[in-house]
Amino acid sequence: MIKKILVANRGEIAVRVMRSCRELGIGTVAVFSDADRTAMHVRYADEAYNIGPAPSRESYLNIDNIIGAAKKSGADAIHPGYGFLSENAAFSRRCSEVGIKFIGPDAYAITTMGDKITARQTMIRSGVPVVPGTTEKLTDEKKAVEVVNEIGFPIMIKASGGGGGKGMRLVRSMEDLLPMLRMARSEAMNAFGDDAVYIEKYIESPHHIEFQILADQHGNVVHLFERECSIQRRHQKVIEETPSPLMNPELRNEMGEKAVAAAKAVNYEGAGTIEFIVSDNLNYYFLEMNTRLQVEHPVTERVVGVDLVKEQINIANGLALSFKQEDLKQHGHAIQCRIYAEDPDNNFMPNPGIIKHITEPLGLGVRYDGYVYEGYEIPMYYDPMICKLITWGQTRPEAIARMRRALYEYKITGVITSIKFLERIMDIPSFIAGKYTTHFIEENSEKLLLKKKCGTECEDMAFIAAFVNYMDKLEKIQPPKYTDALGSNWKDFGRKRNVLRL
Amino acid sequence: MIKKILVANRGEIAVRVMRSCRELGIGTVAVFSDADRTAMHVRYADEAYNIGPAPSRESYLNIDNIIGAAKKSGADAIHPGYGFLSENAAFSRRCSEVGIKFIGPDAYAITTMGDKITARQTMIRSGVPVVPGTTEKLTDEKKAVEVVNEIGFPIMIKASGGGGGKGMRLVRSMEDLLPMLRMARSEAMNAFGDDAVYIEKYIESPHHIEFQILADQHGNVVHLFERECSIQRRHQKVIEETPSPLMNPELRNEMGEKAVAAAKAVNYEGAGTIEFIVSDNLNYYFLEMNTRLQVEHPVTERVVGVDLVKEQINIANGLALSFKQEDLKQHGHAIQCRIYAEDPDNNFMPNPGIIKHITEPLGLGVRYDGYVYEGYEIPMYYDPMICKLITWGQTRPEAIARMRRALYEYKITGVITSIKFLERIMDIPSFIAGKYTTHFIEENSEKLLLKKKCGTECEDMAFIAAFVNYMDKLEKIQPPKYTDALGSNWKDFGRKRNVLRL
Amino acid sequence: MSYEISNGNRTAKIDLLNRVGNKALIAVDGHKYDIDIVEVEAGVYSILFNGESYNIELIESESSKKYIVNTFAKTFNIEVIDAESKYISNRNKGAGLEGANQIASPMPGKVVRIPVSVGEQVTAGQTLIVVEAMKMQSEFKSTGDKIIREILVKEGDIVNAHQVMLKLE
Amino acid sequence: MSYEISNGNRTAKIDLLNRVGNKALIAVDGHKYDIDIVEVEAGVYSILFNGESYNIELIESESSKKYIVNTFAKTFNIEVIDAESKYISNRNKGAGLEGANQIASPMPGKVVRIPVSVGEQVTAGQTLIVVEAMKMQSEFKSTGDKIIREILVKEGDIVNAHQVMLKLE
Repeated sequence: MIKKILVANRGEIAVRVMRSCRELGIGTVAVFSDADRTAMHVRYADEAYNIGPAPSRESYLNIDNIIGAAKKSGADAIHPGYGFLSENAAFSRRCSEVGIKFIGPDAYAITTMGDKITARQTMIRSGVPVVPGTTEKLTDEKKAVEVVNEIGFPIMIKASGGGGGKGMRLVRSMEDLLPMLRMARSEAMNAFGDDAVYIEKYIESPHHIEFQILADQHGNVVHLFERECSIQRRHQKVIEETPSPLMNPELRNEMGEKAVAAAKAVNYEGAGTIEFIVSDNLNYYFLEMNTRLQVEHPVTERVVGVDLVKEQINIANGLALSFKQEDLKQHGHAIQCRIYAEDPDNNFMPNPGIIKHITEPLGLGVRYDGYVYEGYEIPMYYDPMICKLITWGQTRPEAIARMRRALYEYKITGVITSIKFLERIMDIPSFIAGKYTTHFIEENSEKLLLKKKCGTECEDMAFIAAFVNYMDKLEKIQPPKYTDALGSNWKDFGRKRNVLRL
Repeated sequence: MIKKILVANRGEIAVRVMRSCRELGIGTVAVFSDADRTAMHVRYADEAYNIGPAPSRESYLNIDNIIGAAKKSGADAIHPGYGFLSENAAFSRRCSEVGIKFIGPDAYAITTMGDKITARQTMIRSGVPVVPGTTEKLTDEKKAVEVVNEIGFPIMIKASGGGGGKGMRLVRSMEDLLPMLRMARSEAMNAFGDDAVYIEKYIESPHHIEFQILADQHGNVVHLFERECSIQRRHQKVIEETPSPLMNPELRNEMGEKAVAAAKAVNYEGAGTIEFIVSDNLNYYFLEMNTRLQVEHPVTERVVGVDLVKEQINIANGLALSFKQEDLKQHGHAIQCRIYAEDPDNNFMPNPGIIKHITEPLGLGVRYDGYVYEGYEIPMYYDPMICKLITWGQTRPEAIARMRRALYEYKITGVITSIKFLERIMDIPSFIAGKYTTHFIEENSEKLLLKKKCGTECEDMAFIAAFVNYMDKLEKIQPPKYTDALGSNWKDFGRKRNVLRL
Repeated sequence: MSYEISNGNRTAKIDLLNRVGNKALIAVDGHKYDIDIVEVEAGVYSILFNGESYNIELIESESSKKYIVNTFAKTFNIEVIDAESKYISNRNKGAGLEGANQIASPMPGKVVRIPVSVGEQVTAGQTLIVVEAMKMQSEFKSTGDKIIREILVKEGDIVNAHQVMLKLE
Repeated sequence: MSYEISNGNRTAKIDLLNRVGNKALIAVDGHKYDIDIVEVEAGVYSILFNGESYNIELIESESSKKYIVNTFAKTFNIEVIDAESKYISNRNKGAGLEGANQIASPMPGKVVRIPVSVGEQVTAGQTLIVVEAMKMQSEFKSTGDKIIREILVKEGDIVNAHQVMLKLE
């Protein structure tokens, strides 16, 4: 059985994984770059090892250094979290070669699902519907025209080698097809070192709905229902929820079965996600499989009542799943907001910096998965996500009301965050009605920039606070006394009870 | 419908009530004593009014001042929280007289259940089992001897007018009866201004199990299952959980039905709790009814999925309960620890003071209901409870493991707390086995004082940290420069990015 | 003690008329506020006015006179204006806008590209410098037809928030 | 720089041998520790030693030399001993125990009862003063047969933590 796990990640996901390890009585090993000595995952872990300089490719993406730390610490397993090396087949293989259990699927599953065209072919063979389009890498422009003639416009050109919007082009007419195709291929080559692209029918009002699956080493595969992830900005998910407002029980069963089939097609092991694109009239198509834990996994955990990281570890230990499909039920509704250190009013420019003050939202039905603390400096080298904020309610309206409440009481200063942007989403009628597609943010961009009103009195209070603070600072310019200076190493707690005697 | 609620309380319960108000879109009014200007409930509320000096009887127990604040703010309802005026019949009546909705039962229910002997008589009439003993106030010593001859030793003498251990005596033999009776009556007179006592059979290995009920204004009453509250110290609950490890489905149904009958007997309205004493062989007896929300309500909220404060407000609004008994189910297991500002290694001496640093436990399955923040001074005038910490798990072992994890990551300095004492409880075999009675803490007192081992290396690290801090302080004794002095109003965030220019 | 205070859109006259403990009487553009104000945490103020409870968070920005102020509803950039600020402000008016002729990064980051050189003539909208932070690249463009006067950083440099990277004329 | 440091049960010699940035070489009773130490929050230290990650929280107690130190497993009362401390300690040894002849409240509270008066002869176990905090009353008793020398507070007074309330002899 696994006794010590190295978490090959940082930030909130590293802390989240370590929490489950601790609950299982498993030792935890953190790795950190030079920029992360003071990061919470280093403080939280039982052990911690430096794995290199700040840039990711020299530390969190450096397989040799991570394996080195694992050996040094005697860890018998590695949890990759998400991002970084979590979908890196070479890393999974390397772990296996050195006798350290990689908590996730083997290199075969990662590779198969990592290449979009191979994944599409595999899904077609397994009876999972895919978006109409090419099933092979497009190199021939004539072939492209043929495919488009068959499936009709609009179509989407996508890079075979990766995602994130790179190498993607929406084409609505024949005259744009070839120029767009060439641009997409050149962009794909720059981004992924591979100019292979493929063409898919473009779904006009798409919903992004994904299914969580768990697969053990004994061939048991279950799904843990869907997550609705259509609220996206630049192909990055912003808000996720479960159940999906679009879903019905029949469709859920059917898509769940297809998700299980997709996982079985690659002899999957561990936790994974099958992403589907769903049209307004409830046609669904396989989009891709993420062969790792997802950022949005907590909404599933809350509604289904399963700790997905514990399940990953149990599976890695060779245990059979402790539940069957029919044992799993959805209870209530959960919503997750991702909070980023970015400025929504300034084109979402990232905003690293020092956390001066933080008040976490707490209480009934609120889960806060974060990693920053007062005085912590968010480094500029990594992802700007500060935390995941999850609320649960008996009903969707209750979960929304609770999210509004949680966002209200979440205070963080020092860095600019997306909190107020998320608050505005909670007030948009189509979100409240649960009628939205992946175009939601685009379609509501004006409303999402409208700020709440702060009347003259509210504005005056802001003036007054700044003014009073300024006056107090002026008064303190006089050089402080000897004892005060000594005390300045400690926070000023308003009243000094203990006179320092030296 | 209620639009604005005044919360006639302070601390974590005031914040907890306001959270649900905010989710319902209801305005919140805080009241505060002179000692509480900086308390979180004042900061959290939409409005806040001072109601008098620090001592409770001049502020939080001052009915006139509270009603005055309610009128000034235009609040149309008052939530009393727990403690303070929550079980004060005069307050409930006064609210009703001035046309402000008291969120809780009417004066009749509070009075009937508040007097223990009247409550016993009412329960007997409603077919709810009570502990064998007197059904009338004892003033005649001969009557006492008669009753004891009938029910047999051991017996417990209790004060009719109140609880908290005052006026309580355990008697095991006839020769002690009369002396003990006289002492109990004199103590009851001092504590409650009433020397009425009663005698009950003493249950040797008692379990304290209570049922949460909800009753609307239309005669609908449901129970939300049990809470096990046997882990007590000096008659104060320390740890609560649900389901009770002692319970079985038949007993649960039966006791639930009796709890509903008890509430119906006083035309109850709102949330209430029927406390039972249960013997090892599963005989159960009515102990008392708490006509208010309980500190331990969150374990029920988590396992049953109901926001009890919202239900209280809905009931106060005259709404019918939105669920029936058969709609309610228990999902998983929840445990609550109460964290007190007290020193478990020094006879639990209370320890008010300034919170210097706090790291709340967070993540999956953890609810933290607190009110203190960094820099906040816990006043010496009120209850030492800092927060309620609740964990949930699919199973009881998971909930315990999660509580252990949460207590591990909960760091609070500046005041001494009971965190480490609670950690030790999580390791006691009889707690882990779920086999415990109200004598648990007494029986395990030695183990509960045993500290975890901190070997030489761990001890040396403690030395080193103190030493390094001391050396750093010595270095800073030199009077700081002009600009540093100006900056000292702000926390020192390790690196000063902004040079001050004045 | 009378100051001016501005949030960009509005400049108000502010006077501290009285202050004893938490209680203060402050006039904003002549409107008197009888308030109870406490700094409950470093940089966080609780204000009670007419029963209303306000939480206001301050972050000092470029100088000790400039604040980012969070109210529940809105975030403001507020500046306290004293004699010195007025002098600087007047001088800048005479000399043309100081801010428009320099490029500063609003956040810490790494300079990844400087596609211009000193003395070069640039046009409005032309990219002058690219800074990367948190896996995102931000391009800073010229606001008009100008000449690069000075380049204060080089590719690969780490810059702090508000650090001036380029000067134009 | 060599000091003594004590946690009540054990007194150790402690030396800072080297310190550059986060890295320090410190000897405790001659045992050398090559550590990485950072104050991550005010009063909270993260120490890495041999890969192990320690979180240590300090609270200054009665003086700048005395700390309450929380490790994961245990809480210590630690005192840094310098020449001055040694002098005081030696002087007190000569004069009898200073601590035993005065009563200080460990926590802030309100004096509710003082059942003794100056000059009174008291016996071991006799209640000298009762302090209330957080709805709980704590009785402070005499540790031996003594005489009340001085009473520094009166009933109804609010006392701070560690404030001396009564002196005996």
